Amino acid sequence: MNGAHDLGGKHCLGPIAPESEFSEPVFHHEWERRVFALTLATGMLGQWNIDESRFARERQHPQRYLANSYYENWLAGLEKLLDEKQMLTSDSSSRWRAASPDCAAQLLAAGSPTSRAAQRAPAFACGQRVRVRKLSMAGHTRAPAYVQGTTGVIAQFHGWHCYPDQRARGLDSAEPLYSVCFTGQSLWGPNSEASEVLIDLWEPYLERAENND
Amino acid sequence: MNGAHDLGGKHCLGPIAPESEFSEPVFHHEWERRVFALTLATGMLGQWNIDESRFARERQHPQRYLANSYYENWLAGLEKLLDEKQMLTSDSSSRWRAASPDCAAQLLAAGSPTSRAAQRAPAFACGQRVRVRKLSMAGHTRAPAYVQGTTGVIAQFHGWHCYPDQRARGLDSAEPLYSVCFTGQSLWGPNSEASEVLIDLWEPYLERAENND
Amino acid sequence: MSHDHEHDHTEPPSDLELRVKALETLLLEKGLVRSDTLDAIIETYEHRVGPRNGAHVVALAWSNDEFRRALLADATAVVSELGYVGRQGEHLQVVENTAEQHNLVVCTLCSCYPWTVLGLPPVWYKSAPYRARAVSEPRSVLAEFGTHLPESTQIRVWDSTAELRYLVLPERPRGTDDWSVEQLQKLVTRNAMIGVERARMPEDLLERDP
Amino acid sequence: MSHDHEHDHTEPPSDLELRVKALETLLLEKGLVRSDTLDAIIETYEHRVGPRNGAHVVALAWSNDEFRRALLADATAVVSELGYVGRQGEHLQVVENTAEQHNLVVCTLCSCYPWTVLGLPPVWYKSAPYRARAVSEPRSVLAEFGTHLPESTQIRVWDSTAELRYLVLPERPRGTDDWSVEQLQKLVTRNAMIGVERARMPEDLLERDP
Repeated sequence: MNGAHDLGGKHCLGPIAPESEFSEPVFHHEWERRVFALTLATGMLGQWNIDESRFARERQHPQRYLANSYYENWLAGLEKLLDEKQMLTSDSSSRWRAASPDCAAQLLAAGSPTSRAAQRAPAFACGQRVRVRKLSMAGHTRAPAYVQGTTGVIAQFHGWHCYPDQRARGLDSAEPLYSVCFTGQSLWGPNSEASEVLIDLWEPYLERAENND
Repeated sequence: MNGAHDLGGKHCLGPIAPESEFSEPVFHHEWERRVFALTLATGMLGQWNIDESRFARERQHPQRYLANSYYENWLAGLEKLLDEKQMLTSDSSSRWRAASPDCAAQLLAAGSPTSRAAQRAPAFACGQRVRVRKLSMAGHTRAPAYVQGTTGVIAQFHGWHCYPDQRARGLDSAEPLYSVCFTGQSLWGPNSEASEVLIDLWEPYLERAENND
Repeated sequence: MSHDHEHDHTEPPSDLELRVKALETLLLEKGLVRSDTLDAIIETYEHRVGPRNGAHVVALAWSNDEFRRALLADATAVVSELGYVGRQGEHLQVVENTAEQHNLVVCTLCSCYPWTVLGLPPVWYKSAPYRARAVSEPRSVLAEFGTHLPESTQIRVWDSTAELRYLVLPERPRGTDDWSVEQLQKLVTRNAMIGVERARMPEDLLERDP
Repeated sequence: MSHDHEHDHTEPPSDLELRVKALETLLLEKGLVRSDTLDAIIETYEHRVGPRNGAHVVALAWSNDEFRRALLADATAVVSELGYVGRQGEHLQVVENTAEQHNLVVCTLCSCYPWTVLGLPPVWYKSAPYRARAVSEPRSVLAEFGTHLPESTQIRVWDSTAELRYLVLPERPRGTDDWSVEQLQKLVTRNAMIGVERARMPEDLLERDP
């Protein structure tokens, strides 16, 4: 989707103003701790995957998304998922069982690897030129707008990984994943400060490009 | 520039909720009348062109731009121009003379045509396929993000017109202008509600595309 | 100076009102603008220039096929002969609706609009949702205006990114064959000339006209 | 449950605090989460998982060329052998800074970050300005962190759009040839492993370390 979350290359957002690494706390407010823990703990119920989480956070009015702090966007996403999955209605909540601390520790340590078995040979080889398709549809995608329509070179092949565009809809699906290298000039013009930008992109985002592109 | 003003195809902005044509006033608040008139009247001093005006309105934090009503963005742009052109400092204001009502009426009736003499033959002919270049630079441009990187067909040639990317920097410059026709599918995928989108684009935005693109 | 009364008289002016007032005062003091000129500008766009101009153009095109063809070929010349000239109408193009093809106008980057024939744009035309959605989901946008086109009608969207301004020539309503230009004008709404609605039907006049 | 004291005790809780509290209460009542589990999750990420893990990996790579080569070839395997495993570190890649090439990591679409080796990301990493500018103007971004690279140094930006997580292996500071892994770790800041700063110099330790 074309949302406010797709920030790469956007202008007029102001300075970064970092806090010092040596004094910045992990959480700045008690409510941030709670939102963080509630998000992870409810996620352990297995009713949504990380792409559904991201999509729930993205699907906000751009003004809202930009005004929210990071954990406010997490909160908005969590509330939306709980609502859409009808997990707070009285008759449905008995279906799920909260994770114990031990179980949670195991789940956190295990993580959720997204690599999957190969289903066929990848379409692109390292060194090949590819163009990122324009993908202006309403669903979740992980192809940032700033590379759509631009040509780059396949730098690495990472095997098959869960495909976010489908997984955000709750579907199980995997596609070949590549790191694609773009010259800064192709993205930002001749005075680009970046020499190269490398982005992980799934095969359906890409199409073969001519060598002179 | 990649700003919040570049709204084509953006999601999650909500319903349109139009007021009835038969009851909507031209202005909703007295301050809107004043901002409108002040913008036009100061513009008559000849210190900026329309592209500089647009660029001044665009160059705001995206959150601010989206939160502002239309005339609030005009106000922000006007304040910025007056400041940047140093027109409110006491020693400089005697340089300019306010337009009289008669003079203003003449200026409004004359408008500011942007057509210019041809400098050479246009690079593209009607029916030719062109791709919109990716133009992610910080300056003003009138190539919307949603067509950048997409291929369309030259539908009309409008002769030479003032070129906004240069004119927003106060430079006098003209380029060939075309209406380019994009299929809805090339912009929004197979289920596009738009059959075709036609956009006016200047020659430097375009590059020749292959027929199979 | 006229004045709106959207809020209670006892309510203090908002920060925004104060900010505008301060700017106006400063510009007047510096001699950069004149009060009578400001009033004249407001008068022009609040009361003189408006969609009546465009409705006149459309009614003429419906009534006279030669005019219609000339209008479609060079709207700038034809419309200026009618005296509808000026700012934000320097370069005009008229696009014609048919049963097969419906046209819709938007400006995604700001809110360009043909002032000379339609006056100043309504709030919704300038709103982020319209600017975002007119190009990507025009059928849904039209539905929000109560306009439901057959699936077979193609939708062509014009995004006014340059200084060309677009005016939609709506389809002439049925049952108006013997109508005069003056009568036809009443059927031509502003929204129909932007392309979010069809022209009014003769029966609409009875219902809606004051 | 620990508690921050950013505001005066007499100040009422904000709408946001009330909203979070209400949600937590509801989720506890429904049995969808457990209070002890919430506390354990917070404890893990506030006190156990953090950039010390990454600093250990970097110091090992500086000290042992074989480890370094293995790390660059398959960071996921090598780092998991050290026990730094889990969520947001399932697929790890280490990218090496040299005099010729500097690496910088960002996630423009959300704020993906290698939790297993760096803990939770700082506010600035999650901020709109960093996410917007790291890819398009990395040199200016680095300057805001006080990092000024020679013009001849190429900047390579990694945008973490998938589930691969990137850790920058900074250049080993001069004058540390005989340093132990424990000593070297002190030079490895979180910011250096994101790529917005260089590793600390030996002389920085004297100035800044408490």
